[in-house]
Order: sequence, then structure tokens, then C-alpha cells
Amino acid sequence: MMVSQSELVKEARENGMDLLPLDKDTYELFFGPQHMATENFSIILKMDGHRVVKAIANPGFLHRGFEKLAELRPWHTNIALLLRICVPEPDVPEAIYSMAVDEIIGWELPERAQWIRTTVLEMARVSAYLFWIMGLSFKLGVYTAGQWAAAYRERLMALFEQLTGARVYHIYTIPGGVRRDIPNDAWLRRLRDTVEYIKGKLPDFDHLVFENYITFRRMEGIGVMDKKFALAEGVTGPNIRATGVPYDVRRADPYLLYPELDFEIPVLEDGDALARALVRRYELEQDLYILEQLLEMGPPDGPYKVQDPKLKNLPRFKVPAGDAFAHVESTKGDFGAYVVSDGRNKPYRVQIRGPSIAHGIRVLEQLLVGARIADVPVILMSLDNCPPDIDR
Amino acid sequence: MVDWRLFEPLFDFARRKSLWIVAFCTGCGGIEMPPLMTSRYDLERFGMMPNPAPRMADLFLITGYVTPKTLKRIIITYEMQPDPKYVMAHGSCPLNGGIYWDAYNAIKHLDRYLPVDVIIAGCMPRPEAVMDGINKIMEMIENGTADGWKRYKENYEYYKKNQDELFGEGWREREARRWIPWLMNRKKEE
Amino acid sequence: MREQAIIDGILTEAPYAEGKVRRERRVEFKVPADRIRDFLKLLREKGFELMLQITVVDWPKDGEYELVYQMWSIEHRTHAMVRTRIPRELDKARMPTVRDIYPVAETYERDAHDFFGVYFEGNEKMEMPWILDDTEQGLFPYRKDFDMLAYVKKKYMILDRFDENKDNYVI
Amino acid sequence: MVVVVETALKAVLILLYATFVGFMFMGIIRIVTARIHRRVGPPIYQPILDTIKLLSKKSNITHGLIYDFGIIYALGATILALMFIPLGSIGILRMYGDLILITFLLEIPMLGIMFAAMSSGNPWAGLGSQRALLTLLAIQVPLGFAIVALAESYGTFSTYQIVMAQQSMGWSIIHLPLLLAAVAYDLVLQAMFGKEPFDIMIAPGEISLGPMVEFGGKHMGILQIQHAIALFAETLFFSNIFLGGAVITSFASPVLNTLASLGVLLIKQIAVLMIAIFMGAIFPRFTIDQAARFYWKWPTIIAATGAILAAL
Repeated sequence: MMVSQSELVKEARENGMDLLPLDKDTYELFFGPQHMATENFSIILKMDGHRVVKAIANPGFLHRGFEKLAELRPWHTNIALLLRICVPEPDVPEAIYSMAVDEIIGWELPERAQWIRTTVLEMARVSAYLFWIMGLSFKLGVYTAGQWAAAYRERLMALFEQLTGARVYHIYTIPGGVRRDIPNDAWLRRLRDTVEYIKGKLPDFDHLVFENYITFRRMEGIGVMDKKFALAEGVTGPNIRATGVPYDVRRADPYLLYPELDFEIPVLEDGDALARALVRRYELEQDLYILEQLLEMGPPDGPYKVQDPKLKNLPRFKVPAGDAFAHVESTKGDFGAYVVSDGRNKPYRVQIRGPSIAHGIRVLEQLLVGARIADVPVILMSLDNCPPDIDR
Repeated sequence: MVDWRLFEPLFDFARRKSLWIVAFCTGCGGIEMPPLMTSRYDLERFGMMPNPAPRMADLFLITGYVTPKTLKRIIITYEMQPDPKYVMAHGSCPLNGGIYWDAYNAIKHLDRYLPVDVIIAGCMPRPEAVMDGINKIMEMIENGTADGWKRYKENYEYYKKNQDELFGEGWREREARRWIPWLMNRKKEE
Repeated sequence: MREQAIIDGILTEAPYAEGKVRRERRVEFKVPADRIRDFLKLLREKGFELMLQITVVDWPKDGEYELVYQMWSIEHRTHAMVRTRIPRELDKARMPTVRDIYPVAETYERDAHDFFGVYFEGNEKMEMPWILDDTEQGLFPYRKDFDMLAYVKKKYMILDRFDENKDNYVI
Repeated sequence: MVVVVETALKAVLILLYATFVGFMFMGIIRIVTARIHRRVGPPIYQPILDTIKLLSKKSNITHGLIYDFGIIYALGATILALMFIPLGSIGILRMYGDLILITFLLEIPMLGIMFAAMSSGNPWAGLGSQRALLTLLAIQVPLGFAIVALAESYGTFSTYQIVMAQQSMGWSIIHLPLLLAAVAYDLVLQAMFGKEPFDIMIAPGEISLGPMVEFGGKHMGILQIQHAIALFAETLFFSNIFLGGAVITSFASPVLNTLASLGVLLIKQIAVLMIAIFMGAIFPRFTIDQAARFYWKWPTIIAATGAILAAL
């Protein structure tokens, strides 16, 4: 029995089979969430051969409604919740939330607490950069560099564990200081050793990844953005510094001990994936340098959290009505928190501003147009897109 | 014909010693996967490796909390895996919601929607705990109690009912069509 | 003071707005909702290039949503909050979009629409699926009157008990 | 009759040996890579366990005749190629082992896998096949020049005669033209092994294994066996034509001679493998157009220089 083509098409339509192809010469490709290059983040690509014609970012796989949950939990309990927003460097959400609460209450942090918070933030930055090197080299195919970077990160994890008691989710920075003191001087010595060790290993990464001919070929001229585009799209962090804007929250809006520290802000002009990668590479060096300075300075004497009777009775801990915005420089960019209090023992509203909400949606969608399928993971990784930031 | 049942112990040994993992980071536990794969913990000693293709994979690691949007993909990916397949859930979130017990967008009981073989306690579980869970699943394969894939077949109505209750009927088709209008060139369509 | 000078410079051109200095590097403006586009255009000209976020705060007591546009100026190294208030009722919670002034606002507006139901007129992607799944769309979970526990118990079947007729969930 | 049985027996023995050693090679690749990563790595027999596991999967997904046939086609072509390559003093069809024929047969399996992958309809498989085809196209040029260099230099296309000639005049790579050809061929080998920088075809971080994405269960198991044999055959071919092969006649007993030549060949094969592993460990992956441009540039120039020098 012969069936005409139109009948077949009709039958297929009725059974919902007309999904592919979209147009005559394009097809749709679901890039993620089950994919090595995306961490539970999906990009829907309209492809023409191996070129991307249109990209739509589809976030929301990690959405848990943090901002609602934070309204239902006491001020200090929220620390254990909000740090889950940024998995590679969970100290950043802790720090911004604590800084915002400190500002509403009007606490001046003791110097020791400031030193510890700065050190923890810098350690988080180093570990996040190592994690990023791992991600980048896995996507480029230099598995050796990635494996080594993840192994060096373990040393920092061990230090975090000694300091806070946890490997990944530290729940360490609390409003009014930190949760507990530095264990002993041996920890400081170990931190110094680790910084020296990682510093000594940086040339390895240079040889394998950042000075590699093929890396240059792969990343040069891919995903180019210029200054104007970057500013309009709210790009922050290393991504905007790769376009020639020297914007670093640590300098522009100094917090904690950063005014006293000496460090450079690496700025490149090109704005392509390679420039973004190199800016991150230089920043890793600067972060190690900052850690060295902090160790040189040594933790000041004094209490490690604010001496306030309020902190004695945490369940009844109340914050006066008011609001505050605090932001820090994370490895991904400008990480901000806006906290509103109405005087009760729970926050009225907490809004976390992850940098990836700017990088991962509109910027990504526009940079991907015209890219080859092989460039998609590279662009994704060079933007250092962190899906939980977007989804919250 | 050869009676392949004779070789079942050998097959079970091979299944135990060569668990390939689906590369699908479903939650925060995914951040402990790189340390597990690298020199500190090195899961490849046990023959495990991440695999990008679900068709070849045996072990599904649900690394942390599951949102309904992810659960749809998890179910589809799980159904793509060939039998014998095993599911291991990380942390307390897939078990009972954990810290997200009152969150409107996190699954509270994963075993309503998928058969889970092993659940590792902790938030988030340390790599050692994950390795302990893997040991457990290896033991279970050896004595034949890791039968989640059988249960999924036998009780498919139950699982399907729960899935449909959560997502609404016909969610697979809806999900497949969802992005078409946004990908289409609208001018052409009109 | 540097901050006061910035505020004065802006307020002379925008007499409809109020401004005050919060602290060093933090300023705040209050703008009526219908002038928000003019004001943000002015802010952009005055060097506030980065839009960091649009925060919506729900105030059921006043029956209003407070929209806070978080801006950052690289030139002045100053953070500015632009506050505006709109009615809270879903059909009246409408704002003009600022996506042509700050393109990134498109994403933030989609976010606000998904969680609060604020409709930004002129944003093409308003109806596009965003973070929330089909079943939660139209729920606006971040509103203060959203009873999360009841919703969760019903959706994920964590039931305490049934009522006597066995058809209602009693929570 | 006896000859037929003996030949069949020999073929089966060669096949078993090749499969076993191929699996060991896969294990060696994984272990050495792990050691470079500063890990312990899996046991050396891990690929065998993987294959057994894949073959013992209880459900199989098939997408039709071509899908099943492509895999068998790949396996068959690889076995056929193996039979033509001289393995020391044994080898069934070694007398007919023509350079061009073997090169061709070693590339055929990729085509079979592509048939199967395309018929699955998975877009990743489609993309991967597109890449595999382009890689296949790109490696032809340097490969052709390398073979021309060999043929010019030895005056024959027969692999067996090339091996024999090397016994008297030394390994191929000590002559400059053939050294150039060997370098070009080794770069091509990197693509045939699917190691970086030319693992463009499978690229797990980009197109999630490409053509392999849809294979599971028994299909993948057969592909693993095919991969093992192909690994053996490719290294064997390289050691035969460039590294002198092995024809050992110093022992009185023919069995000892065979074993010794197998041992010598094994060492040479592992050397070839190690070069590939080390190269793979330090390079990122090219994109497909860059790889094609690379193959049409440097290896082609090197191999062509070799061919011209050989002809002079």
C-alpha cells in the first residue's frame, strides 16, 4: 500500500513528530543539562551544520527559592542556607550576607575577624580559580592540567577543614565576625606552605594550558566583547577586566582589609576568551601574593567576633529595621547581597546578585551566535558561568 | 546454545568492577566529583569513570537536591540507560528534602519517582562517604540486592502515577515542544 | 562631600526625584514609578553604567511593591539605589521596561516577573520560560502572601492527615 | 584439508593474541595516563571487565539494520586488516599485505561506526560523524605521501618485503626520507588512536563522545573489542614498516623464534603507544577545521619532503 508524502507528514504532525527539523536547514540541539561542559545548565541551540544560529539559555535546574527560604529562617540559620548559592566558593555568599547584616546593625568588626575573613575569602578565590583551571582544561582536552589543579585544590580543602570543620560548605563567616578562631599557629604555617607550593606549580599550568599553542588557537578571537557591550550587559569581574575596564570591587568599593593590601588589577584589552582566561591566570598569581601579604601581616590580636550580648542568644537575635547592600569581588564577578530587615528575628527580604545572571543569559546568548559547536564549551568556561548563581 | 546464566557470577564481578557514571551534576554534590576523580581519592582504581553518554552508563549519581525541572531530565536520562542500572543519591536532600524541607521547588522523596539503590547520608557527603556508598553498591550488586531497575519495571505504574501527579500529564511532549516557538524564526512562521 | 555632589548634580536635572547619602560610596534615590525611564537615562549619562540587579520587595502592609534598581558607577565608585513603588495587585503591578537603556535589565525583569508577577511593558521576553517550571508559573512564590508550607505539603504529598471526608488535606 | 584447518587455527590464534594484547594496550593507556595525572589508575585488565560488563547488559537499544551492521562491518574490517599485517614470522595473508590495502582497511572501521552512528538519528552522533569524516579526509594527504615515500624507497608495496628489506638495511627511520615519513605517519596515528590533540571525533567535553553517544550494551562491547584489535593492528603496522618489524631466526626451535619475534614486536608496539600517550597528555584538542588545516600543512610538507627525497 502506497502512502503519499503529505499523508505521512499529516500523520506525523498528529502524533507530535514534527519536532525536528525546525526550519529547512537548521536543527535544534539541547546542550545540557546532561552534558560534560554544563553543570546542570541548559542551552538550547539552533544549529546550522556546526555553526550556532541562535542560542537560548535555559536556567532554573538548580532553583530552590533561597530568597523565600531566607525569609523563614532566623538570621544566623540563613548562613547555612545562603552559602549554597555559589558552590565553588561558598564563602562569598556568607561574606556578603554577613557584611550586609553588619552594616544594618552598625557593627565595627574587630581586626582579627577582618583578617580571618579576608584570608578565607582569598583562599576561596584561589580554590575557585584552581577549580576553574580544572574546568577549562577538561573542556579544552588537557586533562593533565585539570587533574593537577583539582589535586592542588585539595590542599586548600584540607586547610579549610582544619579551620572550619567542613570541606566545601564552611558555614564560617557569621554576622559579627567568624564562627571560631584560627586553630593554632601550625595552621598558619601550613597555609604558608600551601601558598608556596601552589605558587611553585603555576609554571606547570602555564606550560600545559596558558602558553600552549593550541590553547591560543582555540581561544583567540572567540566570543569577543567590547567595552561598551560589556558595560551595557552588566558584565563584571575578570570578564569586564578582559575588555579593558579596571573594575574590581576590592579596589572600587574596598571592604575588610583590602585597602591595606598591595595588589595589582590585571587588565587586558582584547575581550576574547583568551583574554578572559589570561586575566584569571594573572589574578590567581595576585591572590597568592595577597595571601602572602596577609601571612606576613599575621593575624592581629583580639577577639574574633564582635563582643555584643546579642550574639549570646542567637535564636532571639534581632536586627534593627533597615536595609543594606554589600558586595565583594568573587572569581566570577561582582557578587552582591541586598538585605532588608523589619526588626524581627528573620530577614524581611534577601536578594543575592550572582554575577552569572548577567554573564550566563544575555551575554552568553549573544556571544554564542556564529560560534562553532567546539567553541560553545570554551565560551561557557571563559565566562566562568556558575548556574546556581542564576537559579538561586 | 550456551547457557549464559552460568556466567552470571563473572558478569556480576564485571558489573561491580566497572561502574560507569552518567556525567550529570544534578546538585551541589557535583562539586565533590572532581576530587573523587583526581589524585586524592581516585575512583578510577575501582574501574569507575564518568561517561558523557547515558546509553553506556550504569550508575546514576543524584548529586544532591533535585528540583522538578531537573527531575524530568533525570527520569529521561535514567530511562535511556540500558538495564542493569543503579541509582545512588547523595546527601539528605533526595531522601527527605534535607535543608530544603519546606522549599517549594525541591523534591522531598526521590524514591517516589525513581528507584534509588543507595542513599549516602550527609550534607554534603564527604568523598569518603561517597566511596563508602560505592562500596555498598558493589556489595549489593554482588548479592543481587541492587535491583532498582527491576523495581522500576515492575512498579512502573506507581512511578508513572507519581511523576504525572507532579508534572502533569503529557509532560514529556510538553517539554519537547516547549522551546520550539522561541527557536523558530517568527517572521517565517507568520 | 563627593557623594553629595553627585546627588546634587543629578537632582538639578531631575527635580521629581529625592536623593540622600547613605554612607560613603552609597547613595539612594526615590523616584515616582512613571518617571523611572527618564531617571535611569539620566543616571546612565551621569556615569552609572552598570546595573547590578532589580530587587523587588513586597510590602503587603502598604499594598505596594518596592522596586530597587541597584546601580554601580565605575567612574564615581558609588553604588546607587533607585527606589520606586508600584501597587501590589497583580493586574496593576506594571512597569515600563528599561531594557533599551540597560540591556541587561531584560534578564532582571524576567526574574522579577517570574517571582513577583511584576509585568514590564515592552519587554519581549516577558512570556518566555524562565527559572520556574510549568507548574509553578503564575504562582509568584516570592510574594509575602504565598503560603509555602501549605503548597509544599500539597504538592509533594507530605500530608499530616486527611479531614473526615477524606478529600481535603488538613495541614 | 590440513592446510585449511591449520590456517584457520592460526587465524584464531592471531585474533586471540591481538585481542588480548589490544586490551592490555588499552589498560596501559589508562594506567600511564593515570600516572601522568599522579593517580593510581585502574588495574591493567580493566578494559576486559568493561567489555564483559557491556556485553552482559540485559537490554539493548537498536535503531535498525544499518545500526547493527555498521558495528559488525567495523569489527570485520579490523580483523581483515590484522590478517594482512605480518606478525613476525606468522601471518595468514602477509604475502598479499599491500601497504595501500592495509591503510585502507585500517580506515574502514571508522566508516562502519559512522554508518551506525548516523542511522541512530542522534544529533551528537551526526556532528561526530561529520567530524570523523573530515578527520578521515584530512589524514589522507600526509598518509598518502608517507606511503609513497616508503614505496619509492623500497621499490615495493608489499609490507612483508619491506620488513624483510629492513632486516638487511636497518630500520626505516634511520634513513632521512623515511624518518620524515615516519614522523608524518605518527601524527596521523594520533588521530587514528583518537588521542589529543586530534580526538576531535569523540571530544567528550564538546559533543559528548560524538558517534559513540548512542551505542550502549552489546554494540559498545563489540566496539571495544574492535578498538582493541585496531589498536594492536595500527601499532603493529607502524612497527613493521618503520621500526623494522621482527624476523628472528637465531634460535633453533621455530616456536622460540616466533615467541622472540612476538616479544620484540610487543616492545616496539608499546614504544609507539607511549609516544601517543605522552603526546595526548600535554596537548589540548584542536577544533576540526584547525586540525584539517594542520594536517594539510605540516605533516603533508614533512611527508612530501620525505617522498621527494626518497625519489631522488
